[in-house]
Amino acid sequence: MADDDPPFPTQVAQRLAAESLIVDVDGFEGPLDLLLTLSRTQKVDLRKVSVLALSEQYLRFVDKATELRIELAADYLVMAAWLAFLKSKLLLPPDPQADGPSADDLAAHLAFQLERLEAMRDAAARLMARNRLGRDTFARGTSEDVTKLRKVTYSASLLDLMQGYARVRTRDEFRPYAFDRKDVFTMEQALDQMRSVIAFAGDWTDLVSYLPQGWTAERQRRRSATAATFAASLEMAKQGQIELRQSATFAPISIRKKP
Amino acid sequence: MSETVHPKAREKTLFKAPPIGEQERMVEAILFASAEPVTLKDMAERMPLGCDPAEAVAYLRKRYEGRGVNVVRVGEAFAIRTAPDLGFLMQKETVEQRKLSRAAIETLAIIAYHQPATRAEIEEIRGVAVSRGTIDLLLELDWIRFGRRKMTPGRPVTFIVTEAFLDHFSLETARDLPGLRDLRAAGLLDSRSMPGEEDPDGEEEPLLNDDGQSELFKE
Amino acid sequence: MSETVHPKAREKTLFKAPPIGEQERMVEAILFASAEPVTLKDMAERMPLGCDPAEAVAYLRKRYEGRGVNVVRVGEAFAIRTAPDLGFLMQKETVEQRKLSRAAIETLAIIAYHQPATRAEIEEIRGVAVSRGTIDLLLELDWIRFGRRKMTPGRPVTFIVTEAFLDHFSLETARDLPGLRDLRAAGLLDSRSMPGEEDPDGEEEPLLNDDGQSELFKE
Repeated sequence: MADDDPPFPTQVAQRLAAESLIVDVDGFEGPLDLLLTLSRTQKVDLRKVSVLALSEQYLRFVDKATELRIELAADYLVMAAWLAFLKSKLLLPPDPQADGPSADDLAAHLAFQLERLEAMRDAAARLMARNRLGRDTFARGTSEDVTKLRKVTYSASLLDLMQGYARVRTRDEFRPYAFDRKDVFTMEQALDQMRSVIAFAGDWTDLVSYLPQGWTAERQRRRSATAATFAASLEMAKQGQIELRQSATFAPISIRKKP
Repeated sequence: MSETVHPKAREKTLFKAPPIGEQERMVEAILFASAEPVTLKDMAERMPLGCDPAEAVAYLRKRYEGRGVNVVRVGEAFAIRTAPDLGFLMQKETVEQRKLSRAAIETLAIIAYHQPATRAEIEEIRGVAVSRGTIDLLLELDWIRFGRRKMTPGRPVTFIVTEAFLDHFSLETARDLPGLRDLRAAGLLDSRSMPGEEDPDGEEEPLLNDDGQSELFKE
Repeated sequence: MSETVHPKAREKTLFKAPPIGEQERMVEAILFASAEPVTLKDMAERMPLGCDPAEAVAYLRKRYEGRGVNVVRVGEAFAIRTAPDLGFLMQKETVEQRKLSRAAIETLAIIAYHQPATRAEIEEIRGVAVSRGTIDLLLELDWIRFGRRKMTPGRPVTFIVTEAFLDHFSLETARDLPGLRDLRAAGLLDSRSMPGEEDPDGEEEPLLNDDGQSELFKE
């Protein structure tokens, strides 16, 4: 479809972008987007982008923002910290003893991320430029509904009828067994309860303190709540959300949020 | 395919009207996409200057002769419509065999065994309210009908079973409905009756005999 | 005209299927009557027994090549749509295109190209959290829907694009997405995560590549 953009807006856009970088953090869809914009100033193929230079640009940007007392969202700061780390790694000679990914691997991955984001952005633009239904192509204006003639025939046999009758005549005697759950605290409840408070528990806390209110006085309720809370804590530990600790058999169990 | 027009033909419209083949395409698209029949005037307004929609429509009409859809004239306007002989394609008939719901079966059974039965009586026996839909369905199936009003306060309507009911269940009269004792004797009321549900049947032997059986079915 | 079939032909359906020319007319009528794409299965259900809608559609498609309306394929279904070069005639019918946010457009593209895609994968690619509203909007437009849950811890839900998406963007299948092949060849559709870090969905590489993506993008 028609491309409304002027032929080569890049230079102007770049200059505007460079200026707006300083003031307009809101214009970016996150740190990766900002990095992508910064990388454009290097005017190179994204595959050859200098991650080191890019890191410096980003860190400068963050500094400037701080100077101007622009509040940066947390993820921009996280990225800054990571880039600072990457920059130092890139500048130092590789440490053969260090385990974990090398600085080059990390840099290569960042370049890949930028390239991938840009590719998706191009793909999105191409998608939106396609012939679109309701704008370029059109569906039938008067669709005829298919009239659905649904004939339902019901079947019932004499046996159904007699059994039905017998059923209602004998129903009074029958009371289905129902488990009385008044004093049962379920694991699901315990999970909900713990998930809502675990975020505030930074340090080791006795599991007992997680028992819900109103479930600690009566013995039966307390037992049910304890069992459910313990089971829930195991589940959360399995999911990697918390850590469990017990110093000796039958000693109090404490938990904390996984740091 | 010989009439296929070069798609770029319309770009010349500033200078002269597009070839008639192209105009035909335009009319085709307009008629297709419009919710209402379109007048020649409307078409002319939408098409490039110098077009002759009347002629284009005439060609298009010819092209669709004998096809699955036709160009038809509706008053002063034109529209594309399904060919009359293919109307059957616009209907989808499905026959669905459905099992009568448990509520309906029980209601029907109570009416059959207790007729004439009022709604209050049905509800008392079933222990739950009878929904309007259940009664309506049974009426619609023509398995029950209204009987005489009961001579009690409020003169409630009663329900009785119909000929069609007897017919469906191969019964001569409602009296032929087997009594509970017969059912039990035939082993129909033991606990294997309804798989998959809590089954009250057959457990409480003594209850089966008593009052439930109305006078109609005395042995 | 030559293929025009005697309208009573269908009455013989108990004995044999109508001639293919007649079947083509039927498919034509069915597709014209529907604003939504119609599957071959739906057509077969509505046509007389023994018909071969696939063949009939193939003929019909050919017949409408270059015309004002075309037969297009949409996923597993077919629809008639106005020719793209005639969109200018349709100002009246033009649907106001909702202005989508950049986040929504990118999220849509990521789902289309990476499907089935989890929220974590989308976030990994865009580098920011995906807001609930963005996903809701795309769901509401009926351009994406939930796919199968991923067999990774947490069993995250996945998103895939819908037939309405294909229809809207004139795509026959998700394989026809612009540039898909090049992106794949360049490795840009691989799910690669930061070295030494867990994958967005907490799984090791191999698992991400199997199930989902394969069936949609098999070549």
